[in-house]
Amino acid sequence: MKIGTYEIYSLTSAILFAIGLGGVFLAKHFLRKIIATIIMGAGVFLCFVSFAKRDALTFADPIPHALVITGIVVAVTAAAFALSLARRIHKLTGEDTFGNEK
Amino acid sequence: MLTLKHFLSGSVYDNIALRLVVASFLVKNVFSMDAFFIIVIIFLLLNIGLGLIRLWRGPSIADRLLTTQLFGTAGMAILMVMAGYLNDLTLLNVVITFNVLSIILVICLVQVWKKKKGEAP
Amino acid sequence: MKEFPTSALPALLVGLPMLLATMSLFFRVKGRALLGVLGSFLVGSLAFFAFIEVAKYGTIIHILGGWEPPLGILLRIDPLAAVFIGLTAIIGIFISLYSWWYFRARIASIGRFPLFWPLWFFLWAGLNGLFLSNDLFNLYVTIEVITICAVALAVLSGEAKALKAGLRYLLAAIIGSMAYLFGVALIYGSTGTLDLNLLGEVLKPGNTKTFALIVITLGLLIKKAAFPFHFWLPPAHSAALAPVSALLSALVVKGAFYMMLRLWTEVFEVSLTFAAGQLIGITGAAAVLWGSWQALLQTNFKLLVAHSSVAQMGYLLMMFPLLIMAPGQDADSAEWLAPAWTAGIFQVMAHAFAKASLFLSAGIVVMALGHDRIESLRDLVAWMPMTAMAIGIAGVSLIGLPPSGGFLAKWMLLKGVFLSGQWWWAPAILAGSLLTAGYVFMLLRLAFAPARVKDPFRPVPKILQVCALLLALGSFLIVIPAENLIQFLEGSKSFGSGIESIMKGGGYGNE
Amino acid sequence: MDILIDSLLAILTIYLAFRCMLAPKLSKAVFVFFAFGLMLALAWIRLGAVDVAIAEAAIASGFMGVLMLDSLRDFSLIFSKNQERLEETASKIPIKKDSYHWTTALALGLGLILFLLISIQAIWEVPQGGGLTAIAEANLPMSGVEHPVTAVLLNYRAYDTWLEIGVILMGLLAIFAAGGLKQYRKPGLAPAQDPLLRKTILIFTPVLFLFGAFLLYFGKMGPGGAFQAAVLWGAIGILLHLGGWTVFTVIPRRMRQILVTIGLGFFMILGFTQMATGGAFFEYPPAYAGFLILVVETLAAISIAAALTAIFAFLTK
Amino acid sequence: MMIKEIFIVILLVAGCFFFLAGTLGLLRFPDLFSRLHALTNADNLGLGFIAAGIALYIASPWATVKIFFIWILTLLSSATSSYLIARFQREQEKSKNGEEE
Repeated sequence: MKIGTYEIYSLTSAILFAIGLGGVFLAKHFLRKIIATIIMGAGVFLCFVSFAKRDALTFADPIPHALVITGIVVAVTAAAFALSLARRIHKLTGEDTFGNEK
Repeated sequence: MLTLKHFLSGSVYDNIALRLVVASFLVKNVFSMDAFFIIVIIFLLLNIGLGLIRLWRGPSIADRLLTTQLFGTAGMAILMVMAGYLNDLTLLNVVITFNVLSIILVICLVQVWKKKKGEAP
Repeated sequence: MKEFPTSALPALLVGLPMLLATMSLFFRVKGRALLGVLGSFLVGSLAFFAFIEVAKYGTIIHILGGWEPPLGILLRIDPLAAVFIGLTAIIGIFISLYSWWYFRARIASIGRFPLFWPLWFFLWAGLNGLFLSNDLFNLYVTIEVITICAVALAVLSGEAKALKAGLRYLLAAIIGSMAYLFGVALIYGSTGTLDLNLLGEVLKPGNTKTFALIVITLGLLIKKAAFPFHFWLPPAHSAALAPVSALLSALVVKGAFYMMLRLWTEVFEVSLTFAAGQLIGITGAAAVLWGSWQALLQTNFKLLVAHSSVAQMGYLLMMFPLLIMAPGQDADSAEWLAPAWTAGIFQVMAHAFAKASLFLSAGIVVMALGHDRIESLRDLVAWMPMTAMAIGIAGVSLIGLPPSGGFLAKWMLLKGVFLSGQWWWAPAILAGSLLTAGYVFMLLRLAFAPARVKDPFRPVPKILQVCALLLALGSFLIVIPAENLIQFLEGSKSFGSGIESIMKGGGYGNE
Repeated sequence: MDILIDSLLAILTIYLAFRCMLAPKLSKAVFVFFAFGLMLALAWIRLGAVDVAIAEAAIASGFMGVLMLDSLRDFSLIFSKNQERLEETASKIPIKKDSYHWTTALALGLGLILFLLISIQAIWEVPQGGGLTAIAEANLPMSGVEHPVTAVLLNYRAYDTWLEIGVILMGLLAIFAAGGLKQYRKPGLAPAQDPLLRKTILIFTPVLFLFGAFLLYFGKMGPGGAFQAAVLWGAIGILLHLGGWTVFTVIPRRMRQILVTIGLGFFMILGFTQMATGGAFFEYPPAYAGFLILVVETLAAISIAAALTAIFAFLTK
Repeated sequence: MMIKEIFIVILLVAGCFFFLAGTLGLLRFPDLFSRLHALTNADNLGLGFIAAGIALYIASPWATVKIFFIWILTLLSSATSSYLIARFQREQEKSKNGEEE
């Protein structure tokens, strides 16, 4: 079993995804849930790019890089929207968690 | 003890020349620039790890922000060393990106967090 | 892909709504509404035209940028996609018309509804993009477009309740799309392509593929509010404005279902086991029972309808176990595949029409009464006979009484269930219908009951009621061209195809 | 030896993500998140993804950082119920700790660990797919640019990029929808009193602009491009807003609309024009491909920058 | 070649030393202002040394210009930011809202 850059980062990506997933479900505060989604996204993107590193010929596979840039933009937009919703809720009701409704 | 005799006989030169040869052998074959760069990078990463303690302790928001400034600077240093290590000049663009944006968090803190009581949000 | 005719239609189907949405930003409130209604007819006629072209030539493709897959992206409109696009267009036109009058009636109270039009057209572009897409990553981008627009529309009322529901919806959707993207990453890593057609050929069974299938399916199940993940749907759909609820319930959740159908039948065929199908079926059955039961307990009209959505989406999931052959069965000779597919497609259409109609009717009720408590529906027949009729007709279709589209769907599902020998789904289907009948008749009983205290009904524009009624009728009218529609759908590669279980013949791993 | 850096970086990244989720105080979580962003940028470099690293650096320490810091401030205030008025600075009030009954936590934790193990096994066994490097490289001369990532973003998969530019516009509209448009017209932050602060902002504005323009142009042959430039240009708007120059609210409405939509609109119109002349959507005539891509990138960067500024300007109200 | 490498090594080691000094200062000093002082000075010096070393190693005029630019910019931004942070902290302490949480 060879351990190289690809192996390390692909394992990291799985762990980050799991941490983010756990965070979204377990964290209560809105802001932390949103951060958790970003961490989840980071895991996914790391997974993509580590494959690009593995399959590199003369240069690393550009497709995952491009996909990840697109993905980061989309994820950040979604996160910004979620932040705005959370802040608006906080402003209107003073709540910063979903409470016991879930 | 060195005396004139030694100098005249030339043995000391031999000795120094030998030392130089040994040193250059070591530099060429045992010491490599890449390994040195890696050590520097790891050192700086550990530096960041040490800084985390302050991030954790706080106590004020300004302390935490200061620590992130340290991270930014150390990150830039790491990126520069990596640019040397990987021989990739485009990494300098990443450094500049960090660089020009490092101030924005501070200004944000100063401007947003200073809103006083009673001021409309 | 060379053998299919190329046309600009697929690109226009995404581009036109996008253009209209961008253009509408430059208009003020009234101009936007006008542009919206006209634009909906424009997009609708384009969709109709695409439908005809597909009927004539079969699958039509568009190679974006002239770059063939796997490097580039390909848009493909096959009969299945055409049906979904057509459905979106019909319901979109009615909802646009409804919204025009709805917002005109409410414009004085709150001033941020102008955002409805651009967001709705962006949503339309996203939906069309999803139905046309033939690329795993592009599907991710389109579902994100749909998610952001859908949540934005859901929080349009700006009330705290809607915002909270919207945030929960958004977070659930982000989890779903991230899980989906994780699967996409693994698939790209193991095959080096994202194109669905190519993937169907090169994807080898193995642990990676199974895991990718699991995360993708889980992500999509979260997005389409399948049973254990349905928590976000009822609050989000019930707290939104009426036309938005209709859009979310009728079209948005169908997007994830369409994706799942596509991916299961075209990409993951060789990774699926019989048990996987059964598991999906169980979640579907649970959704049917739980959703219907919850709907029966609700005291608010919109919440009732939203819970009913959970249940009706469950029926769609019950189609999946039928598609997967049990060990020893042969997909080529399985006669229950056609009924199962018919059931799925007609359930989508019937539910879209009926649910849109119900939510629009709920909007009318809210507009007339100021609230949507069910006991206030008393004497609805006398006050708003058309709305009462719309609720009745849509409800009948939801129950599945003949000759509605819902009946056709459920009948075909039952037929498929018995033909395949998986009789254990039948009780769930029937119980779901009974429970649905329970809440629909509860509504109708109240509508016909004489009012104890006369609640002041405010007058509601007739055209709103007409829209709701026409949509309700739509859920019946789809039965008329059923034969032709099935014939048309058979031109699609995936329609009527089954998935052979990998248990058969020692599995594909040896190949 | 490389493996030492990689494993240290990976451990730090995971540790930071973990601490971020478990930090008892929200402010810790946010700052740990910033550090996480830095580590991630370093990880991108290690993986050879310089474009992604620039994007991550720009986002983590630029856009997202500012939004997070701003939101952190918001969440540590208390607003009276149903009133958009600030009651008091609630820095003394502890933020509720996330606590769960131990059975729930155990079950969820075990589930997560199981999921993690399965996913690690799946990732470990991902067969060599080969990727698309060879095809991307072979078609590079026809794409109009020399940098493969830019070629993918703006040519091979231009459709995705177009939708992505649209997503940012939709995000802006969505944030308007969430907040209510009326708020937009309120005055912004107080103008900066400190002369040094004003000077700094004014010095950094041209620097950001020039470096953004450089990245935009450099995207043709190396890491950089529209999105990275857009975040830098967006940072100009954010900085100016922080200093009290509410640029985005001052410029006329029509201008705002044009700024925000021009990237999406031009890209789309270009595509339609190509279709009208018999090409495919987003197909560039080969002779002008390089030039057209540069124009599209510039306009997209302007739009994205304007949208990011608007998002920030709107959120800090 | 060798002389150059020795110089690079010396410069980088010096840079690392200053970074360590800065971090230790950040950890050990009692209040924000002294931490600010220690960190900003030491880090800038450290970055300067490392930048010089790398510029020497890369030895391309364009890169040298860039690195110099980076360093100047860092000096500028860290000077400003330390001033801003210090002033912010003083104001916070004045208005007794300083202690967070």
